[in-house]
Amino acid sequence: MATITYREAVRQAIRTAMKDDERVFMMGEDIGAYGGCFGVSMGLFEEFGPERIRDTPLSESAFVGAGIGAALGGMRPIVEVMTVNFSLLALDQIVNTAASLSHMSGGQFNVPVVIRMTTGAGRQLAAQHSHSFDGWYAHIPGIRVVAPATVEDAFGMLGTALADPDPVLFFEHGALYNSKGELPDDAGPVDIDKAAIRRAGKDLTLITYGGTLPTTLAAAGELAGRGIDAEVIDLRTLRPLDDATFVDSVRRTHRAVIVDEGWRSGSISAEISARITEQAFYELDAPIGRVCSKEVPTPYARHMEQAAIPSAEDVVRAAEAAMRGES
Amino acid sequence: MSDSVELLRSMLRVRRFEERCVELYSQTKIRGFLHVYIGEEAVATGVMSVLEPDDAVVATYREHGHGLLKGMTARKVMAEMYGKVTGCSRGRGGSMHLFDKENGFYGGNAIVGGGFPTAIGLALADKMLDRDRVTVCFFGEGAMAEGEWHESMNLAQLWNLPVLFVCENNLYAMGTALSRSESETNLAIKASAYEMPAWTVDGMDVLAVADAARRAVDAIRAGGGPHFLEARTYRFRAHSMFDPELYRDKEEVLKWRERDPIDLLRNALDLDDQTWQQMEDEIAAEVEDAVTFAEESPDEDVADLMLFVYSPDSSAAGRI
Amino acid sequence: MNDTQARELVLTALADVAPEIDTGTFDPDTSLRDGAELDSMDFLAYVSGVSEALALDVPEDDYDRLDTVNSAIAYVVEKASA
Amino acid sequence: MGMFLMPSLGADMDEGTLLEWMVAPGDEVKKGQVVAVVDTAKSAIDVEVFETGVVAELLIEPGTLVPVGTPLARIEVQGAGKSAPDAASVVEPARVAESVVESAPEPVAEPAPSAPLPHLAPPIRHLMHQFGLKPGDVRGSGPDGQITRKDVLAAAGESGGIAVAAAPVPTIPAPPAPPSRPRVTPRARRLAQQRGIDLNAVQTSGPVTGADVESFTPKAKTPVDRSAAMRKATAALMSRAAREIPHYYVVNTFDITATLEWLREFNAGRKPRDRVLPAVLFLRATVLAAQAVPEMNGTWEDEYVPSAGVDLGVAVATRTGGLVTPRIVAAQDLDLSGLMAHLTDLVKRAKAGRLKGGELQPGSITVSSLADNGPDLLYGVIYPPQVALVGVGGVAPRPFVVDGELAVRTTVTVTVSADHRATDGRTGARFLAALGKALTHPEEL
Repeated sequence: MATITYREAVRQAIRTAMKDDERVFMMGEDIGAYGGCFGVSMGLFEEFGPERIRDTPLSESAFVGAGIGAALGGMRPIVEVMTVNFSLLALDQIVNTAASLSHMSGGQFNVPVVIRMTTGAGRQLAAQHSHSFDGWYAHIPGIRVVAPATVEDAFGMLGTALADPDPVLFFEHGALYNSKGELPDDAGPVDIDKAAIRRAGKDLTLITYGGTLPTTLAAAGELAGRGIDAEVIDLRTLRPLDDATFVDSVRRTHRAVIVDEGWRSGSISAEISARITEQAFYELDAPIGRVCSKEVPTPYARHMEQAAIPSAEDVVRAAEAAMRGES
Repeated sequence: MSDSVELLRSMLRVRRFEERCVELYSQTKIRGFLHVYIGEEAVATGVMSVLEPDDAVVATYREHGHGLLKGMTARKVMAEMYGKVTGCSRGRGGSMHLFDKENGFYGGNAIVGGGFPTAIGLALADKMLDRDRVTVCFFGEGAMAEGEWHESMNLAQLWNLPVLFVCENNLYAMGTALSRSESETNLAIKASAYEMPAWTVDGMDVLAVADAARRAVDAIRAGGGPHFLEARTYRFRAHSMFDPELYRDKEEVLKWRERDPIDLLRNALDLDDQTWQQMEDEIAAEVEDAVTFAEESPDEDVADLMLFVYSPDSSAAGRI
Repeated sequence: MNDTQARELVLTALADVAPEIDTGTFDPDTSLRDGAELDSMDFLAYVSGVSEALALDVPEDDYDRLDTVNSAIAYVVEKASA
Repeated sequence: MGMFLMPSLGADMDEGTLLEWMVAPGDEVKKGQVVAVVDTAKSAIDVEVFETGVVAELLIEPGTLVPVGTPLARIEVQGAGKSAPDAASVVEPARVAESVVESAPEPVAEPAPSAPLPHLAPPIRHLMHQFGLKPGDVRGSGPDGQITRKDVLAAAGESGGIAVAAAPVPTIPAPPAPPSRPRVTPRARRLAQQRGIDLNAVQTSGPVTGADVESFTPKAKTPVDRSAAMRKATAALMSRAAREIPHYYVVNTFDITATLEWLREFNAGRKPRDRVLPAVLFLRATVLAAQAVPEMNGTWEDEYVPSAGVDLGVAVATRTGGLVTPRIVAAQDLDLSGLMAHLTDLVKRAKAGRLKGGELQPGSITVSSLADNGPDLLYGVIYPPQVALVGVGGVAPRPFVVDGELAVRTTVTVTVSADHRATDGRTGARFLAALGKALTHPEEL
């Protein structure tokens, strides 16, 4: 058992995958000589060389598309898009080629590519570098979207994603890189289909993923002190959504609050709320609450940014409202 | 049949197939958008003639000719345009999205410039796996205004990737003349800025195209890195079926028609009428057979709508 | 079967059909069908109750004898001892 | 003979206007030659012919708007060749062009919605009209683009079988906000319904939750006095009837001495619990009459809607002075004993206030009976939206003419109240006669 950071867990996962399979290689901006914008690929350039740790020019559409093409050509590429904010430049390749090719070609071409992106706000990077589009991408049929929130998932999900025959978008929230966790020495691949219950509870269900899991667990701790026993569910995968796990939980607790760093309108939290209403309407004793980022371009000033993104206090307030049967 | 006669037959086959598609479209048998290759046949025919069977091709939405020339049967292409399940993409792609894995045809793409990254990715895989294969990426001159072109040309040359860029310069990007969309209209000079060998060739002369393609492909296979080929050609019909062609005048069309690639080669070979007529009859039969096959083919079962959103063996199959 | 048992039987059958009747103050000699406003449906249910409690058939001709509490009690005592 | 049709020049082109003919009858035309100019939503486009031959006849005048697929001209195909324009010899094409001409119909008798379409047999054109489909919407899979029934259904199928016409879309002013309902959670509503708990009785500060319903113990068994609410409901219904329904009445008195005698024998062999009351005879007779005269058995919703079965509403006076009319659904399927058992159960639960939702839905005809020592005659008010009500007066010995002689017979007077919007006196009388016949012929009941 080793205590390592989330960042190291991802790095180890990449190293293990590249050692196990010749077809696996990584490309992205400044992942090689520079060691990765967030230091995830530090040391891999020296270990695997420029052919398999390929620095790319600042051409997101080209190198993401090239990753897709290489996957078609028989490789198992990992493409690092420095942050989800820059993935907007490669959206056409992801949606119109990666996600559509299998269905559109009548099943002839599948695209086994993994695209890793840092996501989320909270580090005063201002509007253009603080987006949370994980939920957006979960709108698109044909790709899988996973959001590892723990060290074990950060390590275990990458191997499973690389083995998947279809494109997998792998979101790492920037605020998690320094978080520490236990990783067993024989840790192996983990599933990317199921949500996980991170804290059992009977009064209400808190549903979240990725970077807002710590915030939600903190809120659950505070609620416990106030006599409210909250269950915390970590979605782990945003597409396909494991709605069975959170719907069963709501059947037991009859109340739900969803915590999602995306903007509320048209967000993944809206989709989760709709699925609960569709599948467990008659189990509800309160409107389904949602704690999302305020609908504003994320501001630079720290106090303003903190006011914009979901906080533990917001979650506690929403949970108490739910206990009162209000939204 | 000598190579040249084979080239003539290939061009004629594409020409007659496309003419029949125009007719079927006007009878509402084919729907959606339809972009035909009439007038430009020499480019794809010339390039394809120098490729090996497992070389890869990435094309655009004006792709029926490319698909046929890369080895797809007329039946599979026509059935796809009828939207039938026997089509090469089970009727899901239509005219702009033909695919054929066996023949290494990585599809049409309806996004202008959308195919560049796929092509250089395929070439990257070939390079990393030491595979002796060339990827050919066809595109129109309009695509050179897309960011993907600049990004892909740079990346291909930077990483010395085995890819041949073939620009089918038919002077009009839909309704926009070349001079109104490109600052530098000499496209080969434009491409050479990436330190990539770039040549211009008369796109109406199939032998010239074949010769240029041969030199480029041989160089690429020898590790010479990516090459750029600008083929100057002209589409005799509108951009698509619903285009009143207000942007060009009739005289220009007639002038280019005088250099119809099929007539040029036929006259050069001084082919006897009997061989020509036999070619016509064989092609007419093949086209009609394809139409009948498409007419009688079944539709895809609606129950299969969700099939292949994810790979059938994936744990995500059938889930949202 | 003595009077008190018979009274108990008749009043239980009556209460089952018309719970709002206060058997304590209700005049045992007034007609149930007129006084207590038992409609034919209620009266048949009351007769069935008595019949099942006695495990004896009550023919339609005897209905009149059950029309007041007292006459019903007499009828029950008579039938039970026969 | 080739038919030159209005071509489809774009995915969303349904029709086109012929602007100009570039050829005249008798002209030679070559495959691919521009023969006309057509105006479309985008602009004028040159249109070419796909066969080599001679123009036989121009069918459409310049300036006419026609749907895609409409024949514009007839072309005599030169030897029905389909090969290159300047080819000498000709090859027999897979389909013979002549067959198309024979199938062109003579001028169509019934009014065609647009110019006659040779490909559209009248039933096909009618079917397309039903689905609001234009020729351009349907892909003909038959020979020569013949549109078949399957094609129309498929095209309609694409729009889910329901014709989705691009009709102008109105903007409706928002209706006034409804009064806010008491705040009860979905779970609370479900539990209350499952446990038969009246939500009004559950008192809490905030919204009523499932937990509140689970922990709710109904107060003492004394029946909740709902007569006030019931009175309000009956008042509303009766005033609606008075407002909307023009009543007319037909009345008759029937000698039921023999029938009651028949009933005595019928009951003699049965235990009290299984005996049948006279009231059931009136129900059964009403059912038979309703089946005989269906115009009386249904509801009025701006027009008369007959009811499939006889859902018999039965007026039941509750002990607390209220009135409720639960219904017996499909009463026609019950014989006398079945009706009696059903009625007994219904009346018992009606009096205890435990009727099911379905039973309180309006029936198709109602019987209101005051037979137990009731008045001779009853003019009843119809229960909207029904169109008839059978009022049964008191059963008692009365003077009655039998074979010309005055005699004392047990009789009953039956009044039929009917809605003059739905039926006329003659129908009401026929219904009353059918009821009377059933009532006086017990063996038929």
